[in-house]
Amino acid sequence: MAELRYIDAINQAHHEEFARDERVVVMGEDVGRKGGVFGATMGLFDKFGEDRVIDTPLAESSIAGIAIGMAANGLLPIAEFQFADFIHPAFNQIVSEAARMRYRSNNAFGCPVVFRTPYGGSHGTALYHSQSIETYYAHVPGLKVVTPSTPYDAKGLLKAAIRDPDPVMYLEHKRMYRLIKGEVPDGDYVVPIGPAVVRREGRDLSIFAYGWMLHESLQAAEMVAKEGIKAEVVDLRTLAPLDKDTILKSVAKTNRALIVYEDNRFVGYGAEVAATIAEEAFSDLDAPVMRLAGPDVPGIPFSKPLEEWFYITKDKIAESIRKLAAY
Amino acid sequence: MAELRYIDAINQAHHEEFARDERVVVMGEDVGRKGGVFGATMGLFDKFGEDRVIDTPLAESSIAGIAIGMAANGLLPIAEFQFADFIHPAFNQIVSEAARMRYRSNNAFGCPVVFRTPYGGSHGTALYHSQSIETYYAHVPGLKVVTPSTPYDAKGLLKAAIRDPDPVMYLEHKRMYRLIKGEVPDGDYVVPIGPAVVRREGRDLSIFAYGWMLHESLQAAEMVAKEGIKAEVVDLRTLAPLDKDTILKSVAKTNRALIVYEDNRFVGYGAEVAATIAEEAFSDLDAPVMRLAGPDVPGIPFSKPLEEWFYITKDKIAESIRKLAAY
Amino acid sequence: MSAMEAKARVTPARHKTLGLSDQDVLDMYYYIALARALDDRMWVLQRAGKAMFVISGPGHEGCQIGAMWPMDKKHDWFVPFYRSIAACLVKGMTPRDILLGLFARAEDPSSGGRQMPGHYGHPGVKILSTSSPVGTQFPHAAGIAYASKIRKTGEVTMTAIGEGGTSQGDVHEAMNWAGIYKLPIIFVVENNMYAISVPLHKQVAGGNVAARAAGYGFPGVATDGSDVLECYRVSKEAYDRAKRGDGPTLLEFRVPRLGSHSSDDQQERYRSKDEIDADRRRDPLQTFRIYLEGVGLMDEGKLKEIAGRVKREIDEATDYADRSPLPEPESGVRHLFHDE
Amino acid sequence: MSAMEAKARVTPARHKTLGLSDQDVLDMYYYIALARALDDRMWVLQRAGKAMFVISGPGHEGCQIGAMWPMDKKHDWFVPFYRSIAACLVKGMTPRDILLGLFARAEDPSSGGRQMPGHYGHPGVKILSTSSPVGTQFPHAAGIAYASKIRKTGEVTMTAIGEGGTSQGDVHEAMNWAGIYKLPIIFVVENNMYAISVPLHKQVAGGNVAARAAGYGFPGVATDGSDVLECYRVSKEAYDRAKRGDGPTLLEFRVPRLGSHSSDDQQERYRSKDEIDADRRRDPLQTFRIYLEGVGLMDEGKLKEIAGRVKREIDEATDYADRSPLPEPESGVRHLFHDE
Ligand SMILES: Cc1ncc(C[n+]2csc(CCOP(=O)(O)OP(=O)(O)O)c2C)c(N)n1
Ligand SMILES: Cc1ncc(C[n+]2csc(CCOP(=O)(O)OP(=O)(O)O)c2C)c(N)n1
Ligand SMILES: [Mg+2]
Ligand SMILES: [Mg+2]
Repeated sequence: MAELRYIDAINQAHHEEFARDERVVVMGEDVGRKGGVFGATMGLFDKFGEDRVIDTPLAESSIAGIAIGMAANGLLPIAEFQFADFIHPAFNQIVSEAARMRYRSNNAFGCPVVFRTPYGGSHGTALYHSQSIETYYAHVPGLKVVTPSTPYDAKGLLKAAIRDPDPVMYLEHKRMYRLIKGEVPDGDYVVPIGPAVVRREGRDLSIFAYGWMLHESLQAAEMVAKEGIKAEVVDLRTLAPLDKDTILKSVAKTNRALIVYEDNRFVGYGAEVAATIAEEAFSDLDAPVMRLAGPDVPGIPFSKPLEEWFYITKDKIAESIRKLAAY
Repeated sequence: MAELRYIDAINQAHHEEFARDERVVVMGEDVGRKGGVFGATMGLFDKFGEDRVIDTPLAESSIAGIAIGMAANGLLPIAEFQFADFIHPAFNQIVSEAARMRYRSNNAFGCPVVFRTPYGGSHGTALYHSQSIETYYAHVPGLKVVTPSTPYDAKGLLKAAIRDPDPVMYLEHKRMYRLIKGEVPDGDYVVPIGPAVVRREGRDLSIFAYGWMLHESLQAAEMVAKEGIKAEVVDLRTLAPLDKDTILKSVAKTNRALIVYEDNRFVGYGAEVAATIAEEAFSDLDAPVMRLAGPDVPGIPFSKPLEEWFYITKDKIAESIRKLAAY
Repeated sequence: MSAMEAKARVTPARHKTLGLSDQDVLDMYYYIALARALDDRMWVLQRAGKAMFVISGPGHEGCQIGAMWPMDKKHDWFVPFYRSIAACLVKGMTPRDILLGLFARAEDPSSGGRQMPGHYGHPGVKILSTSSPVGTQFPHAAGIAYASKIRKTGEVTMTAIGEGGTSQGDVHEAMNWAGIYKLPIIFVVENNMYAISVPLHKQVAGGNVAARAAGYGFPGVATDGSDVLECYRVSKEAYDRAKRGDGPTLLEFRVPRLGSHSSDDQQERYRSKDEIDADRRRDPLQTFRIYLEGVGLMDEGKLKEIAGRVKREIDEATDYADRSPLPEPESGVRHLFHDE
Repeated sequence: MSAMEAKARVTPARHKTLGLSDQDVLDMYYYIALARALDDRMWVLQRAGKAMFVISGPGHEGCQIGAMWPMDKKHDWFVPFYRSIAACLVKGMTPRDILLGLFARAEDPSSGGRQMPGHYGHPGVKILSTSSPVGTQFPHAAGIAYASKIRKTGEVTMTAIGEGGTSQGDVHEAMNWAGIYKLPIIFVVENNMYAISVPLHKQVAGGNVAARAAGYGFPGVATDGSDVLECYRVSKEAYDRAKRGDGPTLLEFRVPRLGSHSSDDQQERYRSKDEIDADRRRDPLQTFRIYLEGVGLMDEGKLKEIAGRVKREIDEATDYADRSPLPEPESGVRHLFHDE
C-alpha cells in the first residue's frame, strides 16, 4: 500500500495490466516515448516496446477505429485521447461502431476497447482543453462510462475496464492528476463497473457528484457541517450504467437531492439523475431536485476572471446546499 | 394556402429562400441532380444551378466544415446530411467549430449555417437509418435545435433557421415526410425559433413531445379522451433553447407531466424536460414526472417484430397516460 | 472491357500463366453466376413484397471474385461493404446466409435480422460485421491487420469500399496508418463512377483513386473490373506482397454499375440511357463467359448446367430462409453487452 | 539550409529575379526578426509567471513570411494554426494584438481573452478565428475559397498546419474538395518533423506530404523552409496559380523546430542534442541574414537598427497589453448567439 497521486494510480494500472496480459496495448498521441502529455503511460514504451505502446498519427477517428479492429482480432486496446476535447473526431467510430458492434452482429463480434481521456477544467485549460464530455457518451447504449474520483478507484476501475469484454469510456478529470492523492494497494484488485459509493454520510440532503466535483462537494459538505447541515455525498463513479439503487436509497434517507456537475447544465448528465429521482423517488422528496452545473456557454474561457465565473466551486456548492436545506 | 406534405413544405421553403436571397446555398450528398434521397431539394438544381446546389463528396465532416467556411465568407449554407445517422463524422466540426465560432472569437465571426437532417425511425429503417440525435446536439451551447412537427412549422422554421445569424440544427422526423399533411401558406412567413405550442388543450395531464412522437401522442390523447382523460399535448418544436414558460404553465394547469421521446431513454433529451419540471414546478406536481422513451439499445432493429418492440406507439403512450392519470 | 475487347483478350494460356487451373476459372465463373442469380432473386423478392430493401452489386462481381480468389478463406480476414455479396460468397458465406439476412430472420448470421440486408458479417469465416456509415470499415481493417502483424499470425486483411467512400476522412487515416506500419492489407476500391447520383468528377479530385496510394508510399493499381483475370492478377500480386511483409496495396477496380444504387433509387433520373447501356456491355458475367468459351472451357451445355445448379441452390436457400423464424420481440434487449 | 549552404546560395540577383525589391527583402527580414523577438518575449513572460502558456513558431518564421508575402493583406483570407505568428504579423496583426492574447485581455482581438494564447483571429485583416482541434481549419479554408469562387471576389485563401495535422481526415476531405472545384487556395504544411514527440515516420506514411497533392490532381511542392526566398518563390507561383483560376497548391515547408512543442513540453525528453543542434543551424533568422549580408543589404549597423526598432515595438506592446483590463466576469455569458 502506498500513497499515490491519481495519475500514478492510472500509470500503475497500465503497468500491471501490460505485464498480466500481453494482449493489452495502448495507443494515442505521444503515449510512447514521451509517456503521454500527462504521464499516464510513462515507462511503458521502454518496458513493453513500440508494438504495444503505440505513438499514433494525429487522427482521432482512426485511433478509435483501429482500436476497434485490433479488438476484433485478439488485442485489448486502450485508446488514449490526449484531451477529451479532441475525442470528437472519433465520435462516429465510438458511437456507430464500438458501441454497436456486439448488438448489430447479434453477439458475433465484441469490442473490448477502453477509451481513456482527460476531461474537465483546470487552471488555464481554456475553451478547448477543458471540456466535459460525459453527457454525449453516457447517452450511448452499448457503451459503459466510468469517472473514478480517487486513486484507488482510478486503478481498480481501469483494470475493470481493460478486462471488460465491452467498450468502456474511462474519463479522468485532469484537475485530479496531481492534486488528489490516496492509498493504493500495490497488487491486483478491481473496482467493479457499476456501483456508486457514499463518500460521506449525512441525513439532511444528498449530493450526487463525480470527478472533480466530488472533491468540491466534499469540501462544501465540510463547510456547511459547521453550520449544522449534514450533507450526504454520493460518488457516482460509473455514469453508465447508473447505480439507481444507491441514489434512491440515499434520497429515501435525506429527502433532498442536489446534483452537481461541471459540464454545461442544459441536457447535461445531471438531468438524467434528476429525472430519475423525480420519477422514482417522488414521494420521498421534501424539496425540488436541484441541479448545480456549468453555465451554458461552449467551454471554460481562458482569462482568469472568466474562468472563475465558470467554475463550480465549493463556495457555490455550499450556497446551493444552504438553499436546498432551507426549502 | 395549399395542403402540402411535410416534405413539400420543406422543399417550398428552400425554393422561396433561394429566390429571396442569393447567398443561400445547399450542399449535401445527392441534393443536386437527384434532388435529395427524400426529395427535399427537388427542383433546385435546375432552377438555381450547380454553384448553389452542391452535390458533395461523401464526407460529412467536410460538409459541415466547408459550410462553416462558406458562412464566414458571405454565404448562407444549408448543409444536408442524408440521414441523421451519418452526421456523426461531422460531430467535431459542429460541436467544436460551428457552435463555438461566435463565442470563441468574442463576436468577431458568426456561423449562419443550417444543419438539416432526417432522423427517427420509419418502417424498415433499421439500426443505421433511424437514429434520433437531438440529445447530442441540444446539449451543445451555441447551437439551436428545432424539430418541426407540421408542414406549416416545417416551412416557417426552416425560413427562420436560414435567416438566423447562428447555427441551427434542423431535424426532420422522416416518418412525417409523406404521412403528415397540412395547410401551408404560399407566401413568406416565419415561425420563430423558441416558442413551444399547445396542440391540444387538456386539464388532467400534460404530454410533452416533438417530431413523430407528437402525432402518436395526439392520437393517444384522442384514445384516452374516450375514457374521460383530458390530456394536454404540447409540441416543443424548438428543443434548444427550451421554452420553459409554456411547459411550466401547462404543468401548473394539469399537475402531471408525461414526456415522450423516441430516442433512447437514458440521458435522453426528455431527461432535461423532466428535470426542469421537477426543479421548477415541484409544488405543482401531483404525481411523479414520467418519461416514456425508446429502449436503451443502439438503434431500431430491422426485423419487424424487433422494430415493433422498439417503437413508441399511441398504444404505449395511452398506457402511460392511464397510469399517470391514475396516480 | 466490352464483349469485343473481351474476345480480343482471349489467349489460351492466359489463366494458366496466372497459375489458375481450368477448374479454378470454372469455379470463378460459377461464383459470378451464383452472385448474380442471388442478386436477381433478391430484387424479385423485393418487388414481390417479400423483402423490404435490396442493395447489391451487379457488375461488381468479377472484380470481387478476382480479388478474393488468392485469399485464404479460413485464415484471412475480410471487412466488406454492402456491395460485397460475391466476395462474401467466395469467402464462405452461403446463399442461405445472405437470404436469411434479406428476410431478417433470427438465424441470419450477420445480425440476427437486426440490420438491413447487405450488412454482411460472419465470425465463422472471419468476415467482420458491416455497419452503414461509409468509410468506418477502413480503420477496422487496418486495426485487424495491425493485430495480425504484432501477433505474427500471418493473416492478410482485405477491405472494400466504393469510390465515393474514399472521400471520407477515415479512409485517408486508415491508409496513412497502414502505410506507416507496412501492414498486410489490401484496400479494394470498386469504382462504379457514382456515389448514388453523384458522378465521379464531383467526388474524387483528380479522378484517379489508385493515384492516392503513392502519397502513402505504397502501390496503387487501377484495373478494368470487368476483366476478371486481370483483377485476379493484381490481387494476387497484392496478396503476395502483403504475405511477404512488404505492406499494403490499393486496388481500384473500374466496374460497371448495372443497377440502381439500391431498391430505393431510380438511376434513370440521373444517368443517360446511353451510359447505362454502355455499362451493360461491360458485364463481367458476359466478358468472363466469352473468355471461357474462347479457351474452350465453356459451352451451351456447361452454361445450362451451372445455371441449373445455381438455381437449385438459390431456390433451396430461399425456401429455407423463408421458413426460418423471425426473432422474438423480447430478444431486442439482448446482446447490448457481453453477459446479457 | 545551413549557414554554409546559405552562403553558397548568395547570388546578387536572387531576390530581384523573383521580383522582390531591396526594400521587400529588408521588410521580410524585419518581420522575421519581429516574430522571433515577440516569440522570445512571450517565453520570458511565461517564465516570469506573467503568462500561463506559450505556443509559438521559432524556426517556422521564414517560410511563413515567404508564403504570406504574395498575398493581398486586406483582400485575401488567412486561416492560421497556432504556429502562424509570423504569418499573422505579415497579414496585419500587431505585436499588441498578439500580446493582448497572451495576457488574455478583454481587448484581445482574437478572442477577448477567451482562448489560449496562439489562437489567432482578426476580422479586420481577414484572419479566421482559430480553434484548438487540429485539422478543422482545412475545410473552413476550402469553404471560404468556394465562396470566393462562386461570389467571384477574386480572393485567395491560405491555410496552414503542421505535418502531424495532415493525418486528420479533415485535411484529406478539404484537399479533395479543393481539387474537385479547383479552388483559389494554398495549403501550407509546415513540416518540423514532429507532432509534439511523435517523429515523422510514425505520422506520415511515405514521409512526403507534398506527394499527396498528386492524388488530388494538383501540384505539391516540398521546399526547404529555411530558404526564405525559395519559400517566397513557390508561394508566389501558388498564388498566381490560384489567381488565374488554376486551382490549389500544396506547399510543404521543411522547417527546423527550434523550441519545445509548447511551454508544457520538454523536447530534450524525446529528441537528441545533436538533432536539436542541427535544427539550430537551419534557423531562418540566420540564413536570411547571411543572404542579406551577402548581397550587401545588411551590416552590423542595420542589424542593430532593426533590433532596436523591434525591441521598442515589443516593449510598447508589452506595456500596453499589460495595462489593458481583463474581461469582466459577467461578460462570460455574452456572444453565445448574435443578439446577446
Ligand atoms: C457516412 C455515410 N454517409 C452517407 C451514406 C449514404 N450512402 C450510402 S451508399 C452512398 C454512396 C456510396 O457511393 P460509393 O462509395 O461510390 O459506393 P457505390 O454505392 O457506388 O458502390 C451513400 C451516400 C452512408 N451510408 N454513410
Ligand atoms: C484534434 C487534436 N488532437 C490533438 C491535439 C493535441 N495537439 C496539439 S498540437 C499537436 C501536434 C501537432 O503536430 P504538427 O501538426 O506536426 O504541428 P507542430 O506542432 O509540429 O507545428 C497535438 C497532438 C489537438 N490540438 N487537436
Ligand atoms: Mg460508386
Ligand atoms: Mg510538426
